[in-house]
Amino acid sequence: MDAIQFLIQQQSEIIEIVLLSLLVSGSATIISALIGIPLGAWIGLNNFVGKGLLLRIVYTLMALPPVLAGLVVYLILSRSGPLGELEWLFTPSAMVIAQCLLVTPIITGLSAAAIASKEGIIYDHARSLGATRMQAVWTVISESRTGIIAGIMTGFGRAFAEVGAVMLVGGNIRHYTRVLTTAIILETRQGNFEMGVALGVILLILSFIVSSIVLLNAKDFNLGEV
Amino acid sequence: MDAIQFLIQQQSEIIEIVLLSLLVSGSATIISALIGIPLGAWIGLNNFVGKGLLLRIVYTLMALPPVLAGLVVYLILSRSGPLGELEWLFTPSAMVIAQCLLVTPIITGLSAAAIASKEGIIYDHARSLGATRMQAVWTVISESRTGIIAGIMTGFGRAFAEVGAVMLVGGNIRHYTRVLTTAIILETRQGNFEMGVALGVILLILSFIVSSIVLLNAKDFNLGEV
Amino acid sequence: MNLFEITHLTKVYRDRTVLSIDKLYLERERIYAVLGPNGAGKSTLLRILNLLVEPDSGDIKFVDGQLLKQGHKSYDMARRMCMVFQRPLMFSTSVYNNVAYGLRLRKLPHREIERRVSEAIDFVGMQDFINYPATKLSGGEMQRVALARALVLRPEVLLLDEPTANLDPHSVQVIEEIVRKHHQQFGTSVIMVTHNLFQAKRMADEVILLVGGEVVEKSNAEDFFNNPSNERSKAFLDGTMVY
Amino acid sequence: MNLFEITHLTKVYRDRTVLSIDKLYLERERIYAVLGPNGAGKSTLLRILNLLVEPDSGDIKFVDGQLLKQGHKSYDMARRMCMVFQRPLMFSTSVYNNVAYGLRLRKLPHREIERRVSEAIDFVGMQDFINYPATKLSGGEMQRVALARALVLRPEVLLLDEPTANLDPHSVQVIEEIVRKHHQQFGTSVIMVTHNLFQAKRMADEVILLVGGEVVEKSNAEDFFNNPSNERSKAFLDGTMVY
Amino acid sequence: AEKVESTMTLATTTSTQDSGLLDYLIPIFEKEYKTTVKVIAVGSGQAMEMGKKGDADVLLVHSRAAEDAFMAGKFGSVRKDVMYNQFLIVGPKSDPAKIKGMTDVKAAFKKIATAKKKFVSRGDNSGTHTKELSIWTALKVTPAGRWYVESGQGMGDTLMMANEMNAYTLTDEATYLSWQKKTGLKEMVRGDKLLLNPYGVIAVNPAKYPKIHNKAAMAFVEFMTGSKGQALIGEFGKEKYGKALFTPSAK
Ligand SMILES: Nc1ncnc2c1ncn2[C@@H]1O[C@H](COP(=O)(O)OP(=O)(O)OP(=O)(O)O)[C@@H](O)[C@H]1O
Ligand SMILES: Nc1ncnc2c1ncn2[C@@H]1O[C@H](COP(=O)(O)OP(=O)(O)OP(=O)(O)O)[C@@H](O)[C@H]1O
Ligand SMILES: [Mg+2]
Ligand SMILES: [Mg+2]
Repeated sequence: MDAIQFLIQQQSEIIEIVLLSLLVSGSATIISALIGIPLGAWIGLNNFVGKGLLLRIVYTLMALPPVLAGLVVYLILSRSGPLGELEWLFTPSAMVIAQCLLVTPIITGLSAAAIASKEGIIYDHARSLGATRMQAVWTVISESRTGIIAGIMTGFGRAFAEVGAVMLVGGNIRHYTRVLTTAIILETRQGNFEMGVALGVILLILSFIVSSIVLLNAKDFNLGEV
Repeated sequence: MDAIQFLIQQQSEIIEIVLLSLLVSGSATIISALIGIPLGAWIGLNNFVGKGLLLRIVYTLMALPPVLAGLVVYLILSRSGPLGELEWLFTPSAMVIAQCLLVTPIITGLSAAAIASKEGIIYDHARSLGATRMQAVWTVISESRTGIIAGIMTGFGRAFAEVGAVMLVGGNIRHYTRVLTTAIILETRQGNFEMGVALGVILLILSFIVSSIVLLNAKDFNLGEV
Repeated sequence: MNLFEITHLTKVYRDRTVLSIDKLYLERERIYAVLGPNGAGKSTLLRILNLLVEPDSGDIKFVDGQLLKQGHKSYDMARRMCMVFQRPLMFSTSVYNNVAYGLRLRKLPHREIERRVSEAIDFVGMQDFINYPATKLSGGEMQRVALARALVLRPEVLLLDEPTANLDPHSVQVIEEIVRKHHQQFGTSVIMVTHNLFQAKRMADEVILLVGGEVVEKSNAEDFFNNPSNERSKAFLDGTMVY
Repeated sequence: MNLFEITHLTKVYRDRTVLSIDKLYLERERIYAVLGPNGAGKSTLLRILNLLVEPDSGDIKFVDGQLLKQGHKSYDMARRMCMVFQRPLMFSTSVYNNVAYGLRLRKLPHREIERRVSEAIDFVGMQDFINYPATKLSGGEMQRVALARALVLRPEVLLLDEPTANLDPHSVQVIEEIVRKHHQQFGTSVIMVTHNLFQAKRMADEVILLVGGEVVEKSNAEDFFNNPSNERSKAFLDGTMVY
Repeated sequence: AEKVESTMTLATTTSTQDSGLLDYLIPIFEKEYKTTVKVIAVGSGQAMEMGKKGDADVLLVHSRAAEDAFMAGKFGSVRKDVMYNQFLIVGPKSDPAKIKGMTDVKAAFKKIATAKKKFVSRGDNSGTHTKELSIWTALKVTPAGRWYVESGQGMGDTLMMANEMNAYTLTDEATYLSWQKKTGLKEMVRGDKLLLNPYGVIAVNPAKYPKIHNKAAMAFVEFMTGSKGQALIGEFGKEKYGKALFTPSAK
């Protein structure tokens, strides 16, 4: 009950945190999808020397620990690092970059698997009806969308739930880089478990809304019919 | 260089940490697969009232923050919690349980998507050749294995890379519940960034080995041919 | 005892009644040809008989028991039949494993499986492809494997959905011969959907003409082809039927 | 100018040479029937002509240019042909969208698309299914949609792989009529694979018999059916060919 | 107040943030100097590493030896004492090693070690951990065995763990007080002068990184060690806990 009262008092700050969370993880997911889906399609559709290695690397990077991703971005964006000039450390941009490192391999790997498991003949049908290479790839992606959407949701879930990377490169600065997960950590560290759980529930509700919107497009689930 | 020297000195402790990491995340992945694949198959193959809601919940739980999962398990296993009697808190068992909470939704959701996007007719073929319901489901799973394997790898990656849950319920106790990710956090907090990165690289190498073994079974990728 | 006793069967897809059979009795140990225009409900009928699709209403008796009664299905009975699909799907493994599939499910001894699978593969002329990945086969080759996969189980009833549509003329003869032999040797009942009137003539004891989901005519093959009792049957045979 | 000039074409799958054509010239504005036993390489030939499969060697001239030369492919030329597959795949959307697919790729005006799609769907008798999900259609219905999807593009060359295998007798006539009309009206060249010898007789100007990946005979349809010049052709026609 | 940069990055240990001290002080500082402070709360070691890399402008930490090394390495331009609080030994109410009320921390440690009663160590090279190790060293005891648990975690988590395990631990008073309700651990030993926990404020050396916001950093050092800041520190916590959590100590 305390937690709920507190949430109401802190409404405006929580809204700020929620919006930043959605912005950071949403941007990271969109950027990663723009990289990962075409890359995954390419891997899924083609056979080439080194494909096995590339896939293994992608799947390996799915297990990239957020802290490590954060650390790498930190060292690059640090004033003493190669891109220190940009002064991006402890900004939302840095958080987006770090999350992209985590999400891109997930979307790439799952898109590749989704496309590889669909009938290989989709591409041929598209080509034979006059599609350019790009258009045919687009058709394949669209026909594999259930798997790809699942990949996007997994990637978003990963970004939205992780804390190691955003904590390190964002710094959990109040009113500026504090997101839901870093706020949860802060509350837990102070022993306010109820608050931690309450914020966690908010996070899950948001994720529920996002997944409801996204799943509308996953046709293979036949959600229309019962 | 320092980091490498240190790693060599600390060899035996690092081996201990590596083995525990593999044991905990490996067990969690296996348990989650045993729950998630049949559940996912069931969702993917059937149309029923509430399927949309169930799917949305599964996809929502993909975004379960590790800290929250950890917190929930903590409160349950705590001496003051309902299962305090077991005295499982701060043991590897507790870590496995917490990671199962994170991994099961991922494997469930991705298995469901993989199975739903395969031709629905696999199940019918199996049945018409005399498969029992279980055998037919198994055939569908086996034919959708590329997507399911991708799901398992994603789940394993999630478990192997996460730190929030194992830190909370395992306690990062040296020689007992310290795993790679909690060790990385420990080093990072001390400012030993190189050590953090070095441990992260070890983690990635292990993940590479695991993905290499697992990917051998993902036939749709046609890794045999070039 | 009849093979099937179908009563009051209906199936609706998206508000269209695609099957509506008031009463249809089929006898045992015969070869039935199911004819009819595209979309008549032929495949749907076979799927319902194999319990792969649930009808909206109707009961079906099968030999000595009730296959389908008020929505309650007996899968044990369905297991006594075997269906070859119109667009057969190959499991993504070798031809051998595809054909062995059903026998493995039945946990037959290894040796027995090997013997019967080889025999069935020889029957359909696919011996050179025994270790070939089945999904890479040509259209006709897939149809042969699909047939072998069913025949190897020696079911009481064979449900064949246009099983020779993609076969070359010689293979059609060979396959027809095999089906006939099975029918004679094991007393297998056969229900085959075909658009090939010559095939129906060659193979069938009885013909069922389905149009728009309804049984328009069911009669002895000879009668059907020589003296169709029904205007629509005549039109179908002349190829002048406009649907 | 010839339609295709194929030279030294070979295709190897898993150490088996499935296609080996030393020289094959096809003329424009004609209907070719490609006959041959299962696995003869018929579908593979069509795929290669449509640049969907890369041969291991061989060049192909197409009308006024080089379709394939030393591995270099001209996709612009391939876009002047259209293929209907043996096992056509429906995109998981409505029948309308399936048929509109190729026109949309070509960015035709909305009106024009609507007009041509409706026309093509009417042609193949699928007007009642215009908004139906295409993946739910019956086997024959899918084949019609696949044909409409190709015809609507009015390609210079139609590559048809057993386009009527799953159609009922009347529909076969209708579809043959449509293809013939297109051929006459737009001068479309047609290469159709078929196992239906009657169809070949009805439709084809020229017949190509492929056996084991090789061209056994290529001749005028009348000659082929009446006086096959070749032992193997004769055997194929008699249905006694053992492969 | 003089004009300073519009933002400033403060790297500090988690205890100052988690105790609420910064939420109380920073707004006052920000208002006075018209600047925005970005507080990054991390481990002491990490905070100092951030200073070394030029990613923080000013540090508020408690790890004296490391702070001196930092200054010796010319990473900082100014270091000043700010305040101190106490370390305490806390433990379960049952007090299995019978140390309650002792004032000699070494003797208490000795008793715990001899009785092999559970003791949770931070094990993370933090200020608290360093302090604990120095006591063991002074005792010439190498703690090891099942009774000695190295948590490798922050103070709050370590307190929770000690509570779950019925173990003793060494903690700073601020964290202990804010977690008291959660843990039920009892104060066992306090008052030894070995148990002082001094905090220092360090302005990062602008010579290394010209982009450092040095004016604001210097202003912060001034503020914290000046009369106003010191008075505020002396007041903090009285309302909530009945006593101040930190004792101002600027010279
Ligand atoms: N799963 C489904 N959902 C919606 N409609 C369906 C489904 N399956 C079949 N239909 C429709 O039901 C009708 C009957 O289909 P069925 O496959 O039984 O026809 P058929 O007689 O086998 O035709 P064909 O000779 O073309 O194979 C068709 O119009 C088809 O579009
Ligand atoms: N992708 C592939 N991988 C391996 N083998 C293949 C592949 N595609 C075709 N083949 C083989 O090449 C041979 C020729 O195949 P093709 O599909 O061209 O035969 P077809 O003449 O069309 O036969 P059908 O009348 O059965 O359709 C067949 O034996 C087939 O198994
Ligand atoms: Mg059918
Ligand atoms: Mg073919």
